[in-house]
Amino acid sequence: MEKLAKRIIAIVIIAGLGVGGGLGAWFLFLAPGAGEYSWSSKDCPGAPSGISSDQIIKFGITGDVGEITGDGAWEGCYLAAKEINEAGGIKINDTTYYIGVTREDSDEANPNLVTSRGIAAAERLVYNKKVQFGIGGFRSEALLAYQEVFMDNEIIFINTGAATDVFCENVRSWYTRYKYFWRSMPINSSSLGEQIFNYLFRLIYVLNATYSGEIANVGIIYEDLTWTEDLVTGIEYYFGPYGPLPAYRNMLTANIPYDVTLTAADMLTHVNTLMAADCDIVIPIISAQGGLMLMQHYATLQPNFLVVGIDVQSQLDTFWTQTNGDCIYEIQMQSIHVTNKTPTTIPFWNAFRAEWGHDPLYTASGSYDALNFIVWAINETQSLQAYPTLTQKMETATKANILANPELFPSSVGGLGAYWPTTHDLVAGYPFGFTLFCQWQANATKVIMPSYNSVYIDSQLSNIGTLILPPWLITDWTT
Amino acid sequence: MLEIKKIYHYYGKAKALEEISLKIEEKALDAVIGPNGAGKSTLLRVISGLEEPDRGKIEFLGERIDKLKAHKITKKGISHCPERRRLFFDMSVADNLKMGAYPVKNKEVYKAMKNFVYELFPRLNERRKQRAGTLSGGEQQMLAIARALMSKPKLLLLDEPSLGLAPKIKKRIFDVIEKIKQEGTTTLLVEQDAVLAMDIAENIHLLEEGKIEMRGTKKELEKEPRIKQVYLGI
Amino acid sequence: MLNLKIVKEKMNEFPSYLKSWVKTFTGSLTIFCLLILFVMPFLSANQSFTHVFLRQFSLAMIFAIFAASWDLLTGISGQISFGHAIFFGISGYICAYLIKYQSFPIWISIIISTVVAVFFGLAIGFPLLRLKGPYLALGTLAMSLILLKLFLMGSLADWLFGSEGISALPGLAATPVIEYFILFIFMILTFVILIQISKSKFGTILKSIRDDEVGSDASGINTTKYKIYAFMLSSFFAGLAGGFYALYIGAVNPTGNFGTVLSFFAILMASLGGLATISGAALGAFFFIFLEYALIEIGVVEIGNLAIDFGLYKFAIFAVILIVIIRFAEHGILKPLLERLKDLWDLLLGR
Amino acid sequence: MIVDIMNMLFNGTLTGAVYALIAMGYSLVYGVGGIMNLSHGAYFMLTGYLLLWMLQTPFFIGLEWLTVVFALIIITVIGGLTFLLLVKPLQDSHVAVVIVTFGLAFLLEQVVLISPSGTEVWSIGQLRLFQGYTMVFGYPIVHQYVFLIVMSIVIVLLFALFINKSKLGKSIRAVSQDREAAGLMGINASRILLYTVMISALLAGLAAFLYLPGASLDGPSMGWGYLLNSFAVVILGGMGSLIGSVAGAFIVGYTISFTNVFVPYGPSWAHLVPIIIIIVILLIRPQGLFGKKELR
Repeated sequence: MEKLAKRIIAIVIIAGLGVGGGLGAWFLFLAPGAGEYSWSSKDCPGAPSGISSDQIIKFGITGDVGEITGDGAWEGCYLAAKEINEAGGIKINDTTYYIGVTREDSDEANPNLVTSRGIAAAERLVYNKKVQFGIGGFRSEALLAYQEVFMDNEIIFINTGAATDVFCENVRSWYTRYKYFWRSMPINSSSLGEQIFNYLFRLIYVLNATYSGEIANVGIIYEDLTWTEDLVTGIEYYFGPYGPLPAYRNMLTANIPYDVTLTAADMLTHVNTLMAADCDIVIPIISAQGGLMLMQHYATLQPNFLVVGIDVQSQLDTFWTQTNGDCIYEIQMQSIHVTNKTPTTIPFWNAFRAEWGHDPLYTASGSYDALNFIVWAINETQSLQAYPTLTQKMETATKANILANPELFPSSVGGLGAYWPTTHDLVAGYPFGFTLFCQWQANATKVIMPSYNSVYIDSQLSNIGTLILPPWLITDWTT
Repeated sequence: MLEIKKIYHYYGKAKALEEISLKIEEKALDAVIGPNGAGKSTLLRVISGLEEPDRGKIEFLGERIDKLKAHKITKKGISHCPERRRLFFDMSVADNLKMGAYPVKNKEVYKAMKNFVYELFPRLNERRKQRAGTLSGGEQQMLAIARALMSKPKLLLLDEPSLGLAPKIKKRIFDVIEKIKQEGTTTLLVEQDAVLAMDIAENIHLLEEGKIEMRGTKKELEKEPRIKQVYLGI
Repeated sequence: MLNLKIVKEKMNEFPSYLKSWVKTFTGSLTIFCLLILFVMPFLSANQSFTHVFLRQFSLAMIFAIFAASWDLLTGISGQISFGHAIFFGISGYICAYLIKYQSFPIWISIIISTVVAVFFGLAIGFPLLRLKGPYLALGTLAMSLILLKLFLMGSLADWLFGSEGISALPGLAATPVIEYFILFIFMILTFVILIQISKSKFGTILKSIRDDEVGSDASGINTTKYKIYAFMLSSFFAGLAGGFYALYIGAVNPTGNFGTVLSFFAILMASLGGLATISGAALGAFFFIFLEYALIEIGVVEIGNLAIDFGLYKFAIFAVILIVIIRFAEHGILKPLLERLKDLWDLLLGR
Repeated sequence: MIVDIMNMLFNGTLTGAVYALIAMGYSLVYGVGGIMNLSHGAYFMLTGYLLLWMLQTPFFIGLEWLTVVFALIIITVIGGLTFLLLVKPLQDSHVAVVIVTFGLAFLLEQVVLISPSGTEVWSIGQLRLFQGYTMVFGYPIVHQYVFLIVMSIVIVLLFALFINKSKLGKSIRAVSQDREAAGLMGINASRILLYTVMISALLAGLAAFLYLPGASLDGPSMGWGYLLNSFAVVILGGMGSLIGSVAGAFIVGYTISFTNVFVPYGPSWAHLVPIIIIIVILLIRPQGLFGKKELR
């Protein structure tokens, strides 16, 4: 009897497992629409409820969920979609469409990068959620892998995070495959180098005029990674002994490439090396924790140099609290700040703050511009066809065309949004995509530094401050 | 005092002890003799809790101890001086003794025991500060016994105290064991050197292939022809 | 050395061996699982199924090969490696380099890169195998970190392609289904070979080295030689997996192919399944990949006012599951799982 | 030149002082229990974040020093729980201990990562005891770091005293030399191991408290780097040897700072140095400088 009961239980369990497995498999793969993402109005911020999935123009955002860069890309897209939907959506051939945004976690900001996660994220967007456009990307090596998924499926993808030149070089060298790839935010590495040099050249000129030639030596400290390589080569050339400007006798006296895993003790060594090398200006090219360490030691040691360069972490508005104010006097480069770079910059800034409660990161403004750029092309062409219609339309957003008829093109927030038709890269240099140099000043304020009429026309920007030199530096330079 | 009832122990599938029963009276000196690999050390390890018996019962002062961990058993008053001495070689002689007295909380008792031990082994007193690893073999054995005594045990388990020692030193060690017995400490001695063991022990147990084959006093066992032949070499 | 007669005999014996194996519980269960895997691609033509779900299964198969190769080295022969990504990464890089810059066909590149991985196994195994236990683990970990840091360095980018690595590689096959079957075949081959090796005399020698190295040495086994064989064999399959992974991703880069996290993937998958079982590696790999997939799929779950984002917390959940499994099933889930299933099956048959 | 030498010496001492504290506990645990505790680096990281979280809590405004006490207590308890819940039941299997402690370190990293301040780098400079610097031979010596070095030496000495003189210390040594014999003396080896793991977590926590206010919280994954360098230190000095880990820490520290200062392109190679040390020492002298042969 007992045996029979046990047997029945066994049959029930095995049957249960079998039926459960079968049902699970059926639901996962075979049921109508299984695995398909059903788009609804909850994916379209600001759109009226009850719209059908066909009415949605689907945007997929790749990025690292929970990390500042990935969240930035998402927040920018979300805001752009919300604004467009609230304004009534897009009319294509008398049908109203709304913008749907969705995101997948590519885990690319993880120091222990697992490339397959980025691939999986892109595949889920493309095959599962059937997105029509892609926006995002941050880590070059991850994006290099998963951009192929979008290219395979002929989906327009706009990169808003990775600065490496190689992406847009692909478009030039293999147009048939990579014509769907664009970059809307970080200015590419080469142009960044150019802008740093331009700014520094003017800054040194002006400072030398005030302090009678005190500024002679330059040092650079940078992460020994591929993205810094081109920048460093440029700086080494311009400030090296065979540079084009020996008249200003700027010398590169310290050149410190470091391993990104450095500790504060290592950074202390480097700061002391920079001091020993008698640097007057130090150019950091840093994306990770090195910037915080540099500024901590800078505040403690009060060395006789000014920090001017790229420090990605210090672009965050929270950097002041993160460093306990140690970042004071740092001049660093950033793409966007609350200033009228273009007429839409300040409204965007305010809308973003209202929506998310913090300042936008560069990936946010880039993805905002990217989405608006695509929507503009859709509106203009009344089509959703990626190639040739949309691509060719977007390729008309060139420098010359925009300067001739600015009103015909979408208004970007990070500078006039012009693109090189051959590389699909952002055109850099005033008034197009250009970088701002900001200084952290007392009481957690970050102001834009004057560029001395070289990089951008100061008088047209609001929020321009004056350069404040650290007191110890003034003492040193005047005596 | 100690009562072992039908203990079985296996290493994996290999049998080490089979149905061992043993009774040790208070203030007695018992010896277990037998050839190499007969299970003598395993028996002591089972008593002191280093191995848990697979079956059977061990009672000490009327209390079951076979499920207890080694450190608990030590605190109950059984001190095991293990095979190959197992000293703390990096520590000084004095520190080794201090570790031996780990369960002793009373400072007076500790001092008394220290004096007692130093009296027993004057050599150790001379080498108090020396590292245990640098002592000679005989001195190390003395230290091992001394360390086992430090916790003022009710029952002392001695495993092969004569192993690897010169005959002269062996003799000295056994003199001490006798002295300890006279002081009133119950002792269970495991020894390969049957001649020496039978000289001092009251009851002798012969352990072969995990079983107790014979037991009795020296006089009784001396009559057995097998003992004579194999263990005493007469 | 190769006795053809014996081989022939073995070949003749094989069908009957297979027959009796299939009749055993594990045999029939294995065949059942393989059948499910085989029919999987035909279940649905849905894009989200073939391009997302099947691809995850392909990934699990690559990792199964990788984890099994680790299990051979650590589980069977007891040589703990924490740097298995060395072989995985070097093979991936060689494969990518040959395809991208030397225009080699895919299959020739995979063969060459696997051979190179074996040479790496030899070159690294030879000096490191003098070490034992945790020291060997640290040695291999250090080796993999050295390679990782060298490949990352911007100043060496001209030779080692820098932090961005090599990208835009062709896929392993034209469609995910073909890719799935290629990997399926290779996974079965790998597991058949590795399980046979672990059961053979060679495997027994490796196990004896694992259990008692001094004893094996004393009984006349040249332990160093066998340990190096194990290293080379293991690096062969790790290299194979590395080559496939490079083509699966379509790109290689230092962190993604040499990262310590990959070595730990192999360790986790193999020990989740069960050390020294080989087939546990497959179970672990599928469990691991499927769990991640499921957590992302579940996404945000709202319980009352509380919204739990499983996608966001997936790694924390992962860590907890890992800790719990290792804590309560030290020897992996394969064996207890099989036992439970067998008990159930026996009950059903009334045994 | 003299400035360069000062730079190398001071920073080497600084790095050495930090690693001495971290590696000492790590080495002790390995020596006493044969336990490879991969979550040791995570203790260091977590202490930093505990301090940060408490400093961000309004309750602790004006009570900054209390945060240190709480953080150290919490980390010691976490160390104890690690042993009791995870390590002790698995002690017989090296691989299982390694994986389970790896899992714990990974979990702690993830917990920090999903916390509100987990994705950014942070300074906890509020906890700096000393401000400013003094010029010595044209080299600025930062007071906070002098404090760290002095405290580290004091802690190392106190710790040596504790291990050599106190009863608990002696029983720790006894267990590390012969676990079974220690059991026969009535020493509860697994309780001693518990204390050892707690002490090691406390030492990692102390290192974090002394060092991080003058450095920074580099993100939740920062623990791995410190763990790796402690490996180098411990292997160099010999597993389980306390003098070894202190000496190893300073050797690694000076090697890193020498590479940083005097080798061209050194800064990008500096952190390869400890790893190369691991390999070289393992191949030449696996037992380390101060290790014993039988430890292998």
